[in-house]
Amino acid sequence: MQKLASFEVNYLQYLDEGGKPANDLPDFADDHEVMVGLYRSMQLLRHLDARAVALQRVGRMRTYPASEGQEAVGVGASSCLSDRDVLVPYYRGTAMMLGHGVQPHEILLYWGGDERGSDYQNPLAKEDFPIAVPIATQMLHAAGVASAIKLRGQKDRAVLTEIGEGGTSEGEFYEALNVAGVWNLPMVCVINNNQWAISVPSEMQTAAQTYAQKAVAAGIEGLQVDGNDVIAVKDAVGKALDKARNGGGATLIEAVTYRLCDHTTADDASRYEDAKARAEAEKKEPLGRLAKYLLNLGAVNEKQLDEFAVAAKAEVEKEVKIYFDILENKPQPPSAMFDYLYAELPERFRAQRDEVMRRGGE
Amino acid sequence: MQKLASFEVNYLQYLDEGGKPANDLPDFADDHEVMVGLYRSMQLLRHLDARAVALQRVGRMRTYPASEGQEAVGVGASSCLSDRDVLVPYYRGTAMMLGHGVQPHEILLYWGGDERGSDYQNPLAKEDFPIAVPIATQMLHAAGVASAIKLRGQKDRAVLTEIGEGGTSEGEFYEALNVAGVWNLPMVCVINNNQWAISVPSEMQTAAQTYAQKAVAAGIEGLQVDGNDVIAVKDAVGKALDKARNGGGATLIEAVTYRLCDHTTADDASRYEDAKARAEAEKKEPLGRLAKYLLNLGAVNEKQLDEFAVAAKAEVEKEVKIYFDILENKPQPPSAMFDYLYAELPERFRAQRDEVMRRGGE
Amino acid sequence: MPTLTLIEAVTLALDHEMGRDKEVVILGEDVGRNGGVFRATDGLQDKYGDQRVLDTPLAEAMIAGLSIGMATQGMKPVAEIQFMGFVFPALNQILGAAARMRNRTRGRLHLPMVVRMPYGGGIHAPEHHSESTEAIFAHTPGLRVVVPSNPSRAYGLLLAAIRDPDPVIFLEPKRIYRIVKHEIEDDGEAYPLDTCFVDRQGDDVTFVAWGAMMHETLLAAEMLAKEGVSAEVIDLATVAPYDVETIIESVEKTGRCVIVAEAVRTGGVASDIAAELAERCLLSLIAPVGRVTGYDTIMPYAKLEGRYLPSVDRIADEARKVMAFS
Amino acid sequence: MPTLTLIEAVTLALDHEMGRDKEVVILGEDVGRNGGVFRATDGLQDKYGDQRVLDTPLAEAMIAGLSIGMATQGMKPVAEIQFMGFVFPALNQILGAAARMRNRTRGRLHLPMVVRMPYGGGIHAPEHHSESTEAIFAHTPGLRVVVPSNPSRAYGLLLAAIRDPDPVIFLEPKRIYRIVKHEIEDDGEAYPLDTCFVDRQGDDVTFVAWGAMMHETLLAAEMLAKEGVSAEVIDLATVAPYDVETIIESVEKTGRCVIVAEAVRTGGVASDIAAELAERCLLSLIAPVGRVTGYDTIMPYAKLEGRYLPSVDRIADEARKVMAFS
Ligand SMILES: Cc1ncc(C[n+]2csc(CCOP(=O)(O)OP(=O)(O)O)c2C)c(N)n1
Ligand SMILES: Cc1ncc(C[n+]2csc(CCOP(=O)(O)OP(=O)(O)O)c2C)c(N)n1
Ligand SMILES: [Mg+2]
Ligand SMILES: [Mg+2]
Repeated sequence: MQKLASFEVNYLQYLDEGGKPANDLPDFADDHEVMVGLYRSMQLLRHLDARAVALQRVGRMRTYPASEGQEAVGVGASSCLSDRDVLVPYYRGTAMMLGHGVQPHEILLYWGGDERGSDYQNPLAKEDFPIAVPIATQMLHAAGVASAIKLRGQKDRAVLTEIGEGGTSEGEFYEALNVAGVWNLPMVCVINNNQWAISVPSEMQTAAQTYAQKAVAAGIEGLQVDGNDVIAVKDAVGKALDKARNGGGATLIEAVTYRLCDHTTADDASRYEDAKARAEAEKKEPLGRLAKYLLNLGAVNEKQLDEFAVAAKAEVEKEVKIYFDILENKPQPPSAMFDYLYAELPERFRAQRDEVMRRGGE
Repeated sequence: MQKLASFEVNYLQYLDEGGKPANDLPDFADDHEVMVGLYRSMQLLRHLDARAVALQRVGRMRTYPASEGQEAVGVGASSCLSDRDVLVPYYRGTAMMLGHGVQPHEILLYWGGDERGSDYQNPLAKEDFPIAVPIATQMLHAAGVASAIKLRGQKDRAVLTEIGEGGTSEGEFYEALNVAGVWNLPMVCVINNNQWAISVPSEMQTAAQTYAQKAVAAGIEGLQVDGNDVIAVKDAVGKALDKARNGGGATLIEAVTYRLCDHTTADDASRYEDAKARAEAEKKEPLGRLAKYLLNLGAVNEKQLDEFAVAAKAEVEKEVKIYFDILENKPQPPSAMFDYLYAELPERFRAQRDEVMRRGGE
Repeated sequence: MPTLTLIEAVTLALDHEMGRDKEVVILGEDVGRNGGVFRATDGLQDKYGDQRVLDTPLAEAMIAGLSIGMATQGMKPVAEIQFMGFVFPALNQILGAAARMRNRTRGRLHLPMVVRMPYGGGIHAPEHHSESTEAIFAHTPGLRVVVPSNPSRAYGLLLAAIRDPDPVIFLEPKRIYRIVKHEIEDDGEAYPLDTCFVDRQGDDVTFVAWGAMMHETLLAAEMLAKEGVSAEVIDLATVAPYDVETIIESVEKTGRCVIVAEAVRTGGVASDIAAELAERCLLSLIAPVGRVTGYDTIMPYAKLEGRYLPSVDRIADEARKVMAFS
Repeated sequence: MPTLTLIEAVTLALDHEMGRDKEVVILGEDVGRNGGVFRATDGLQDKYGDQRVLDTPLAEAMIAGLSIGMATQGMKPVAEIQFMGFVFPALNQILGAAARMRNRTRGRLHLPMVVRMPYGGGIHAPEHHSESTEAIFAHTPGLRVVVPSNPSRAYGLLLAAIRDPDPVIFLEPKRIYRIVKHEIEDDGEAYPLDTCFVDRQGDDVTFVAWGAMMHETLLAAEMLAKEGVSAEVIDLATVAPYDVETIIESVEKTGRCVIVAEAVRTGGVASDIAAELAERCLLSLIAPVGRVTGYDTIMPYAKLEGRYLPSVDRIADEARKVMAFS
């Protein structure tokens, strides 16, 4: 037997569980503004999630998937996006969406059952995809957007997409990575490995020791990072996006984290999750870790942290108000179900639209 | 960065292009009977293919996919099958099917447009799958059969399946490998890497340097072999099947060969294939290589080789006769299109069956 | 006799058949430890072990493809697709392979498999969780498509589906998973898969419905009764191949027919029934064949979902319309 | 003016539109170097380069998914699925994503994309190469489904499909790829996607067909003419959303209708047309609505394929039956 090829999968971590540098930090980690910004984004998300879950409990929100414990993944990754880049999120992509200009009340609208939640108003997100509920379908959309960028020879643009570790079992995940490899597409895929696909633990999802190594099948670079370490996530994704923008092709980044919440508000994780595993995971939680780092760095003091929390809550309340206002005072007319189906509604369906309108309110 | 995991892909070859041992040979390579048997199987296939293609040219066969140049892959692999194993072939799986008891006239019937070609009469093939035309679908069937074997705790049984290198781009390929890994299934998948997917060359199919490394994504073993070296194929597949039968799980084996023929009789490779590449590949052709080895080994002499050719032709003619006889003298009644749709034809379709019969001959 | 909801009846049928026949295995996403996101398989892994109730990796084509392979070995896989909106990746296996295996091998291999899926809208679920695309399967020879409309039928029809030697698509109307209860004796009695059920006798108009829509349809029939209109109500139950004879018999009596279905109007199973009537009942029909269906658009999200689904009012209105026709 | 076959007309339309609009790109298996297995894209890669005519890896979901991504960037992908029987892996993308993008983003993103596929039987191709599953797409709001029946329509309808701002499924009846030729001026004139074509005027019975079946249907009409039966023949052309008004107008005149389709009978588009007639034409119908379709079984392999496809005889017989009805 002769050795043909060999591959390595590396792991990147900058901050240990106690928030102490475990490695030489990248430059941005010293930039107080940047680091505080990341912290505040993570905090906003945590508050938004908590509020959305609370709204669901009182019947003012439908099924909602929180990101608790996984904030560093999406916040770190999306902080690397430029206004020319395109985001193709997965359904637990709140962090990335917020990071690319989607407004909290749009996210609430979507999960509240109103299509307008995907009609992003911020120009930053104008070309971004809406949430992909069918698992792994977004991977191919990302590859398609990346193909357009590549074919047009656009520089300085790349596509960022995300998927859960469970989603990597879907064939479309591999199809997208494979074409990203052979067409050398400007695309970065982050795997949010939060250890669970609803009730199915990671070890029942694949025999691969890492999800990062799934890149080997496509001949692209794969890397694992500590997904609770926002510095590692930002560093890896930032470099991968730069590589993509400069013709270097696609990268797969596995961010290892833990889902510190139910799968969605429709789930009850206590049915299948070991309380000890959860307790262990809580120790590695990203927000507290980053707070410790920031305090050590002297970028913030305890009082400021409290102020941030208050500000985040206020911001969320403001957005919740907008959400309520839209639902209550500006509901979609029933005919909306026909008005965006085609550029122009075919004659054939006109009568149905009329009927919907005629029948009026619920 | 810390190294998490590393992987190697190895290459196996026993006979070089001139039929000379390039490595310490496995025991069976000294067994004249075994080796001559392999040669004769490869030769039979080549004659059968040639005859089928000739039949197509005169309108007595429909689209037919020959295996020219790739005979060592399927012949070597299927020679490792026991009567307890299950074969799940792909559409260019003639070699494997013949190797597991499917009769040549059944293969002719199938490609001649008669469903009875998949009603294998040999008990050996009774549980085998029919040819899978939709690319990669067979991979999941193989995993399903392997699951049944595993769940029932059956020892000494495994599943062999095959796919083209182009087929590895389909998502179902990866889905099957992934579940084969995590469920530790008794399954061996051979990739016939014949360099072409119709007109698409391998380098446009994937950026992976080898197809064997696609196993890394599933956490299973992957290996590349010289697919024109029947000894290497048999050795690798034999060991992988043994491993599978003994609870060792799945293996992916890439057999590197070359399609020395059109994709099918409906194709014209000269539109896209470089004549030089073909000429190069012809030098590595498996049948001549094996003949040289057998002559060197003293297992056969030139005269015997000629006799084998005559015998193969005669065997093919006999089968062609059976094929003709069935088509001409025992055609399926038109109602056959209803008779195997359900265990019992639903009342609802009875009238349609009657109509088909009533309308009679073409 | 236990009093059970539709979903509990599903569980009971699964339990019964697993107990009776050791070849029956359950597989799907979250069906094991979690007992399914709707709890259809609750308790079964504890009872039968993780070699008979299998939590799979997340891949629907794989779930269907594995089932095919297992079924050729004589196992009886009962696969769950978590929501019907997620069956699309499995269509290649279901339409392209499962429906054809017996036919293509001239009976050498066959597939005693069931694919269960919660289906339909009305529970304010997120996007892609409310599909009613039974027409895709009904248009595929080689499959059976079955939809229970109440707990007893869920029990009897699911038993029949599992015992059937060919692939059955078993669609569970999730909106009525828990709205009525039936007393069900766990007697292992399967219902036939080749007849529909006449649930209400009437003389003026025939309603045909299935699944959750039976609920609204029966309410509409009651409402009409108060107006002096006597409606016959047929539960199609086996949506493919369906029992057209019972429908025709009824329409020959009533002269009027309204078909009620949640799916998109164009090309739905409702259209096929109407086509059969247009071919075989012309002289009996004294009014146009009405169809009350989901509109020809994408099921709206929660906020407008209620406007999309056929309501008791829409059904009754259509019946009034055909009654008024002359 | 060149005289072209249907497939040559497809090539001409692609060529025309690629020349006119640089956002048009072609992608699929073997479409580039090889010019497609039926040669639909022959010569286009040489002319427009391999950045506009893309040979993809072998994966249909990928082809559809890439097209969606590209289309949101304003490109106009024209994807080829090699045979309709291989579109199943792409249904998740086409039904689940492509059909819905405009709706789910309230118009923010839309998809000017076309998915072309050779479709239908009759060329003695292997298993899985003869499917006619247009009903699946026709049942999916948000899509258009177009089937040309001759070279001129292939040219004009394909131009329209490419220019349409929404996803269009363009099905090419491969059996008639090369059986007739039309003189076609390459004038870039698109045909409308919202009307059917009345190809033969008649008073006694209305035939509705599309694609390859137009061939047999017109022959049947001629045969019937000799028997004194005057048949009107309508080419549906845009199969979804289809122009029901023209059909109804015709049936109100003739009082009889026979719908001809190659697809499986149950749940086909033919059933939907019949259902519309049963609802809107009852008083005009003087005979049952006939359907001549593929049987409710899997398209047989080459040897029996001819027995499956609707023949001129079967079509004429059905017309005779409705003519004789009273
Ligand atoms: C194609 C498809 N199948 C099933 C589902 C139902 N479902 C929603 S989330 C989920 C688990 C996803 O797990 P993972 O990919 O790890 O992402 P996570 O939820 O952990 O972020 C499943 C099975 C779906 N949305 N789409
Ligand atoms: C799902 C599907 N897509 C497309 C095809 C058409 N097709 C038949 S063979 C082939 C190329 C296959 O190449 P490869 O997998 O390398 O196998 P080979 O023919 O070289 O043995 C294609 C595209 C098919 N049969 N199934
Ligand atoms: Mg997860
Ligand atoms: Mg190949």
